[in-house]
Amino acid sequence: MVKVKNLYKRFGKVEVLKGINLELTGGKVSAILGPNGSGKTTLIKAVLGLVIPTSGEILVKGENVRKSWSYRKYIGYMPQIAVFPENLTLKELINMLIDIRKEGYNPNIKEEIVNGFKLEKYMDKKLKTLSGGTKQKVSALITFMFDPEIYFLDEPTVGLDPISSSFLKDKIREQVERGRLVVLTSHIMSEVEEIADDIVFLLEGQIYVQGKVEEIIQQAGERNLERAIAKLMEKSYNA
Amino acid sequence: MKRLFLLLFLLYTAGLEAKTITVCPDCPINSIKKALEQAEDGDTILIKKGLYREGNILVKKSVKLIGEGYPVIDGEKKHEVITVKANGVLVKGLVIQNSGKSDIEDIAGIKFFRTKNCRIEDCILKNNFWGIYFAASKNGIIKNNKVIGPAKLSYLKSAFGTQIETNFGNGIHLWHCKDMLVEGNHVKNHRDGIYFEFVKNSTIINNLSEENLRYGLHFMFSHRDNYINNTFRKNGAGVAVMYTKYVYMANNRFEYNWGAASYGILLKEIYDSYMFHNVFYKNTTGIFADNTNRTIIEENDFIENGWAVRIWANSQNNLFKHNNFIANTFNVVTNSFQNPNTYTENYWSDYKGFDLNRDGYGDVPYRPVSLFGYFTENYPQSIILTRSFFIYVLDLTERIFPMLIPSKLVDEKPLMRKYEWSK
Amino acid sequence: MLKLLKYEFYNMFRNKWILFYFLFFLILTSSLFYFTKEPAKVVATLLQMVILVVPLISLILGTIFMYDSRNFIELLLSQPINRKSIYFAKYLGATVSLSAGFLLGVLLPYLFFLRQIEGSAEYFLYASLIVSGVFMTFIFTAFAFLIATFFEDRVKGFGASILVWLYFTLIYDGIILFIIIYFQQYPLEKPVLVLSMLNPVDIARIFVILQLDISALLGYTGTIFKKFFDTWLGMATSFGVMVVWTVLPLTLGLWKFKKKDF
Amino acid sequence: MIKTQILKKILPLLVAPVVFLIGFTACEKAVQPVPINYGQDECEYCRMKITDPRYGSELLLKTGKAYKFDSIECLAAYYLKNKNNPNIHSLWVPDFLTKKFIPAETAVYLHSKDLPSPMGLNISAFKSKEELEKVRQKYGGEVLNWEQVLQLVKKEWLEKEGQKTDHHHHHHHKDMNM
Repeated sequence: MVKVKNLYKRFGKVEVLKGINLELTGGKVSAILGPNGSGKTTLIKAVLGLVIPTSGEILVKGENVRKSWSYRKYIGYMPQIAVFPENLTLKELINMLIDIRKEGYNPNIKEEIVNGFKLEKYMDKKLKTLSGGTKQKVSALITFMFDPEIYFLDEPTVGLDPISSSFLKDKIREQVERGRLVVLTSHIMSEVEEIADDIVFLLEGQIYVQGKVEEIIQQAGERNLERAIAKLMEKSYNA
Repeated sequence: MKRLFLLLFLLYTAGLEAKTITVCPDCPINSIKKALEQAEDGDTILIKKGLYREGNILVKKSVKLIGEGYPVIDGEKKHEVITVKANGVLVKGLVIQNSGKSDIEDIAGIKFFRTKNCRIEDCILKNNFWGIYFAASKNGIIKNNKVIGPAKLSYLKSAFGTQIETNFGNGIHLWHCKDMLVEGNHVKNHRDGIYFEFVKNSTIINNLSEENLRYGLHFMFSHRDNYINNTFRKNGAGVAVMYTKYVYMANNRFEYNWGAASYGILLKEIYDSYMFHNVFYKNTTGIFADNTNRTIIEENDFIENGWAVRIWANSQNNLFKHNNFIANTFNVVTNSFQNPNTYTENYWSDYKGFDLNRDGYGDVPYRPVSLFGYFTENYPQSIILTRSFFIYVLDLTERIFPMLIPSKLVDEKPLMRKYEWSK
Repeated sequence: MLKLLKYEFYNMFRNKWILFYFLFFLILTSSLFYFTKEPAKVVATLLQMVILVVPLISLILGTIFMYDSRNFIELLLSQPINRKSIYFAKYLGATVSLSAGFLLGVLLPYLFFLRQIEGSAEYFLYASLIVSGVFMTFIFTAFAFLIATFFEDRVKGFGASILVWLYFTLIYDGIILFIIIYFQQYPLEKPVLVLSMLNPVDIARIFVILQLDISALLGYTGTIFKKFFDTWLGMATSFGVMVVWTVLPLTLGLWKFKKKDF
Repeated sequence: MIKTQILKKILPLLVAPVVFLIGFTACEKAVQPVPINYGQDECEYCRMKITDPRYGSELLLKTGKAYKFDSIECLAAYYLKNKNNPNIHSLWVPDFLTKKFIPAETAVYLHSKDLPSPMGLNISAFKSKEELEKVRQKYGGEVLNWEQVLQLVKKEWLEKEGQKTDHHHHHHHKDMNM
């Protein structure tokens, strides 16, 4: 569903992405991992069109993303930190997004998530009054309610209580079973291990290791993903 | 008793000699010209109500032309209506209208040429090229006339960049005269309301001169004249006095001379003069002094003018004392770093100092000149920056760190209260 | 875009800054009318607000709005909307709200006091003050958006805003004065006219002043300006310049916005 | 370092209007007399409004700047006081009959006490001797060239101005015999 060909991105003097080639297909949760500054977020933002690549090509469902914006109707994006217009109410925000997006909006999913996160009581509250966790829930809601084919989730469970966190993870798995593609980043390796199928490990703007979760743990000869990743990173530091 | 007899006798004989000739449209003598032919020196020509169209009426005898019920003498826009070339002529109670107009000649409603002891009283002059015109005359009196010309101020409004009619004459025009009295007249819609050129020892009193195209009062080379209790209002350019010595101006009002290049009064090359108890109200410039010297300006009011006083550095040894400067945009501007004049004991409404010792004078000197004022005087185009933030900053900087403004241009004893002079 | 704009307005009209801005003009204008019943005098004072406060507030609030909504813009950008729509919606949301704050603040007291006015109601004068103020808002909000798009760093952004403000309200006129003094032996009537016509703040200032009493003080120079404004060409030119100063920073900002990485 | 960078960016903004101005003046047409706005323009010398088209005169600088005068005597006086200015380009006076500008040096002048000019020196300009004679038949007076006009103004005005510090000297304009 998402194809990245020879992608380069430079911010001023710093080259953040150095020739990324990647193909992600539906029915899987792919986790993009890597140390800080390795280019995870930049890669996701490039696919979303938030960052404009220096060179290379990105195809989403066969459509080149450069100069196009309509392909984003296939994508749901949950940013790391959710910030909303502070003077709108939650209801207005939802209506606004439905207004401008329409396509794929599924009221059933919306209901399900509103109930799951217990968001009903915030509907008429101004967004600036919401707590960080609640904002995160809102962010998930507006991502899932459009039932997109591709999900980009940047640290989706940060700030969520265990109940909400499990609920969200269930939802993620549910999407994958429906053949959707979920791309996520996370610092919680146990979480990645729990829900991800594939891992793309980025290092200094390049793909260092890529593969299934179990394979990577096996290759590293470690007990779990966290240790496997730690080993990978250590190796790279010494290299 | 003896004296009384003598007087009666004299009156009787005078009555015998001086006859009265009556003119009216239906009388045997139905024209003024005919009457003049029959008249002798000292006679009275009584003109009854009616319309008289006689071309140019030339008066060469010492007669009295007296109108009854305001007869109308009409020049049919072709002629000078009345020309007087004799001494001791009295003209009274006439309407004189529609003189001719010329590009090169000064055609007047009534012109006195080389006369002595002539008077014009209670006449109405309408639509004449020049109104009342005295040339090379002495001891004349112009009193209680109404002189209304054809020059409307509104001509000026559309004047810019297009050719407009500017060929108008003056209302009361005196040229090379001496010992004259201009009293109680009302002049309107001429080029200059009252104009003096080479007129000496004369007095202008109690006149109203308004809405004239150029100046309400204009005089040049006219020494030792008095201007008292006149009002000059809404004239295109205000009042201009030039090249003259020993001018006495008191109790006049200069008001609403509010146009792009208007003055309350323009003083150009004026020497040893005195301005006292005048009021300058709502003029673009109150006094504009160019090369004015040894003149005393005392106890005048400058109220709500654009510039109260514009004084150029070639004006020296003048004294400004006990004047009230109230709510003017600029109080004093000058084009120099020097200050050859004296400002003392004036009241400045925007003075912000205190009077701690309660002597009636502010404790710190007042500086009436702003830096922007200096710029506008030297580089007139800079006026376009009026109300610009830049100008506020500039003036503020100059007040804190004075550099350009003449440091001696100060009123050392600014009054704390308005100076009260009785009107 | 219109849908987006609708919610921008929802958001903006509840913004406390906009409310303060409106109240500021409302209270100021009301008290001016309370003390003098002459619209011309009120306009003379408000003019200073229009050429100083309106640009400054438009710049500052414009940059604040843009910086504050950065993350939300990110969210919007991940939706199927093009960048142009987002930029315009944001711009119009900010600029129309600010204009409305100014316009209502200045207009309501005028209408309220209209019956008590002494002398001329000065409709045209008041209208030109309001139009000038609205233009100032459009122009300087466009600059604010341009600046906020160009500079990632807030501090730099505010610095640039202040600089733009100083340039148009202060430095530019300083340059004009310098030119008038330095080139005094040249026929400067036209150049000074053209130079002033290139600065929107000067256009607004001169245009309003020419209709006030003090225009008589502008003398010969003022007459030239007055004559210029009296022609259709003059009106069209000054209007055109205002539009250009709105469109120029707006397009430049949009151009940068389209290429910007979030 | 940062300061010079900022300066580099701001400098064009500061210079732009000046450069623009120079470009503007460079494109200006050849130097020629500017029409006088009668009733509006002010005399550069005597500060009076210019109202009479028979006498409105002009001095042009090489830069194209025009100084306007309400009378020929004012133009002459201004010129006498400023003739060292290397920027002076030309002097123009109006032909008395057609009111069109002619160069001051080539005009012929009538000095007649019965043809008063705005500032009292009674000087009128004509484009040719024939034209002048037409008017002189009516008013009389003497014929002058430009040099003589300058001499007259110098004698009648400028030399007497120098005496202003003298308190009681006799006034300097000859009165007509009465």
